[in-house]
Amino acid sequence: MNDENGEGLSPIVKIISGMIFPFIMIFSLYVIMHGHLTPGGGFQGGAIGASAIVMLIVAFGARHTEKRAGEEKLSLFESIGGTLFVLVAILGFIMAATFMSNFLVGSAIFGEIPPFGSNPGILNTGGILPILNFAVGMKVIGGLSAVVLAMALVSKEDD
Amino acid sequence: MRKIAVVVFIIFFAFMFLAAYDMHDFGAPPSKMDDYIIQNTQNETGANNGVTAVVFDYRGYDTLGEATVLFTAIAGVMVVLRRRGENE
Amino acid sequence: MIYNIPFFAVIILIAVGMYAVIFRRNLIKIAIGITIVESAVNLFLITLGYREGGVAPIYTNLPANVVIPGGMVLPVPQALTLTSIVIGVAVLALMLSFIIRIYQYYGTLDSKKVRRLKE
Amino acid sequence: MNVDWLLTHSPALLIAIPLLAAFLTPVIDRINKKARDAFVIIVLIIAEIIMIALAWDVFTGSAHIYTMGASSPTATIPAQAAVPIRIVLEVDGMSAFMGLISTTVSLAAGFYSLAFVKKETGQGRYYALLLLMLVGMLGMEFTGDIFNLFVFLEVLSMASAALIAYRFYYGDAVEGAFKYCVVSSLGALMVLFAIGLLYGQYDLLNMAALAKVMKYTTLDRIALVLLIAAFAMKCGAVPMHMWTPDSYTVAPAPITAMLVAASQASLYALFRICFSLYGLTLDVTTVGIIIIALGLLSMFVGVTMALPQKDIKRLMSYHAVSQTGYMLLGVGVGLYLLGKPDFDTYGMAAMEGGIFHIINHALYKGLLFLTAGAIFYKVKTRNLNEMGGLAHSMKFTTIFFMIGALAIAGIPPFNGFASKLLIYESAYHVSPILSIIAMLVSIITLASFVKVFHSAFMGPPMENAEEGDVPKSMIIGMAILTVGIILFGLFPGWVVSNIVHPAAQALAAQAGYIGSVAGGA
Amino acid sequence: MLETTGGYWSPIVWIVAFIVAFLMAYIMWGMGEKKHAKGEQEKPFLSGQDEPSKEAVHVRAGNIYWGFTETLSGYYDFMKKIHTGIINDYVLWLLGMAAIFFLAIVLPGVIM
Repeated sequence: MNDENGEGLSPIVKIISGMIFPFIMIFSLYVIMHGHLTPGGGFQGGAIGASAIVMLIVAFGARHTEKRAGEEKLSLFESIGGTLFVLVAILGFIMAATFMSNFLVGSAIFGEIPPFGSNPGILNTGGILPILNFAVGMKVIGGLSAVVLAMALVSKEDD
Repeated sequence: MRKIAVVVFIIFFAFMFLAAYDMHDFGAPPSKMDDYIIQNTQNETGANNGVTAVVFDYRGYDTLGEATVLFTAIAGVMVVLRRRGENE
Repeated sequence: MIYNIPFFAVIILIAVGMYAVIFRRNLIKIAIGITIVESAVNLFLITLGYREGGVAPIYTNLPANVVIPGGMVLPVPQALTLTSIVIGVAVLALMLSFIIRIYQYYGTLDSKKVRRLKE
Repeated sequence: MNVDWLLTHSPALLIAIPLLAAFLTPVIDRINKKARDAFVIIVLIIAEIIMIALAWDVFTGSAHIYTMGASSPTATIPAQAAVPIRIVLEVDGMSAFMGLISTTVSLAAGFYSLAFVKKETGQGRYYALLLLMLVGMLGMEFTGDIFNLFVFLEVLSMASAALIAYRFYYGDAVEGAFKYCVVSSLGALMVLFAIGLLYGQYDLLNMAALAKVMKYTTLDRIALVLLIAAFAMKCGAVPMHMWTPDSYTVAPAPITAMLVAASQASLYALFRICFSLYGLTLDVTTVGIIIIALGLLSMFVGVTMALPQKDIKRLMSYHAVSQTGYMLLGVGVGLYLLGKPDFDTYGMAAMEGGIFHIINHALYKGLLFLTAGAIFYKVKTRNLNEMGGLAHSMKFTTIFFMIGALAIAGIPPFNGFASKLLIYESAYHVSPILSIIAMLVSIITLASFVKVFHSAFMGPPMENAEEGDVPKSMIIGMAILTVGIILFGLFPGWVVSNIVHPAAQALAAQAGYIGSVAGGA
Repeated sequence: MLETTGGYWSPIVWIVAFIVAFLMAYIMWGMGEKKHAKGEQEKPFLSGQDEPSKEAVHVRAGNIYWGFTETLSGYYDFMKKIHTGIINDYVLWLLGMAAIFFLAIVLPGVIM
């Protein structure tokens, strides 16, 4: 029932969670990328993505997950997300007048301005919002899964 | 000791209930700032979603702070749960 | 005022959380109490922004009969709540990792025994 | 990239540079450890330089306004709107003053840490959290938005809690961190609830705009109480001070020095709330008396609890509580007299004394905690009973400790004397008892530092003590603060008129605070 | 030079005065008796007993101010009772102070 490490759940759980893992990740990406159009955004999508990784930790065991993606790697992922956020914010100085200004509105990338009032939603809008959503999504996926992994590994340290 | 605790608890929450009693009517908030945001979110930020516009544009600096809190807490968890004996 | 029932619910929820923090001695229960207070404050922020019969402030596929801006709920409290939820998660994660370490070094979760630092 | 551009954007840059550095530090740590150390120190020095430039500009000119994400930094209110929509940073004299403290103490702590944590693991995150503490303090001090204040309060609390638990293998470090985490997160939740009350009434989050429409209704009073309680707890006022000795004792020494500056950021928030957000609308007599009472209690209980302590850092932590009392007393007297005819004479002097004491305390208490850390570094114990004769081997540390101890006890010519003199004289006009208690506390302070000096540095040398003083980087860290103490002690008149007076003026003149963001008051 | 409400404070003048006082003390010390014997006369006289070693007479930190804490033992016992070190009590103190502030600040507004 257990694998060579003596941890993880039964093979049925492992296979099914492995199968649905990519779908959860795609859903997470969808929520992140449509943050400026529909309910959701970087945090919500990131939490979904992190829960997918947490599912793997539960199904396969912490040690197994650590070999594939250690907590250091996950938190590096988070650092990169945070750096991206601050860099985009700092670009506001150079491209426009102030820190954190939405300098992409009106430009070619994400710069379209939607018609006022109800509309079906255009992906290419929002200025820096989609980029920041993406950065925050990266951060949350990396961060939350790193926390859960660290806690799971520490509780295994004793035995 | 427990009696003092109960008395303090009751006084504190009596005033908190007073706060709830004094609040504006539920469902009819004052909305000077928010009306401006609802009306201008599309042409100023280009986003359809008003909440995301507030989160990342109007109050984007708060979100930066919030992402920082998350980063801080995660760095904190890693520091507290780190293994020792690598450098020494 | 009868219309303020959601606000009263918030205060009751805060009282429940505070009760756990003050009268319970298990450290994990204290953490749970703080999380309850956190949720109560989030609920408070959300109820502040509700407008009667309002829809979410999102223009994607918005129904045609919605009055702008009077027919939408306020967006700022939702953003504040989002911020405060993430902060709550961060606090909880940090607090739980402290509790893990305390249990390792003290062998107990009783707050009356976790007091090497006093006086 | 000229000087004007730098000055205009410096409030945002001061947040952005340490923040970016904090995100990058764990990445650089994976590549090279030496590069990481150099990177952190360079970032801290850059922050210090920008801060001095900004502070100089604010003290000689007017407050800096920075609107996040607007078309121009000074465009606080959009064309069609009547109120500020975006987050506004407002750096007036008081903010710049506090920013100077934060960056200076961080710089000293950064240098000191280089040697102090050399043998530990997880240094990459240690430095990242240290930078985040700086970000949290600066964010709290610069912001003009009340919700933003909460966010950075949480950044500061979380970073501090994590760093207190840095040496978790002592066990009690985690206990101190947990206690700090619980009380500070509950305090922050009280702040958040108060923000909700204010927002629900006025639909505003900008402090200046809120101050303009403040009516001091029952809800405003409740919000005021929650804010005062939370921030007074965070700055360690008796009887909500119990977390202070617990967490200060177990934190690594440079972090303790930072924590002193951090609790002063909370003190700043308390003053900002009372003076700028509520101002004259609040009942200045009642609130003034409450703050004075908190100050007196803190002074007296703090110093009497310090006297019998056996743990050197715990003793100093209680002194930190007691010195916070002086600041509360000074500024409390100012608040008590606000709007009364006496304000221009005694009230202003009291506020200058209280505010001058903030920077003095940050310098000498930071220095004392650093010397305590140096002692711990050498003898590996904090227990005063097991020390002795350290003056034989640690010459620099002894001199630094003496300067710090004389300054905290208010011995002329060091800086502690100047600020205490201002407080004594002006508090005397409100009630002579205030001054008498303040002087008594000063005497007991001297007594307890004589005890520390006697038991740690005097006497025969310890058998198991290592030879020589602490490493150079630790001495540099202590020297930075010592130079500050001596300069501030020798030129108090210049400091008060050029640095402290603008800060006190910024707090007292609420109309100026409102006017620079939300138009005429 | 620091102007205060009651006068002024100038550290430079203070230091000059200090140096002058120090010089005067030094001069007076220099005028003292110069021909005392080294060694034997420097030792303290303890009723003919030998002087104990420095280690034996070094007063440890816990014993300094013993009299002070003993005299105020009532106060210190009360303080020790308050500083329990239990986290629940810390939160209760916070809540209690908030309750007192409520009574002091909010209650007058409600009554009036």
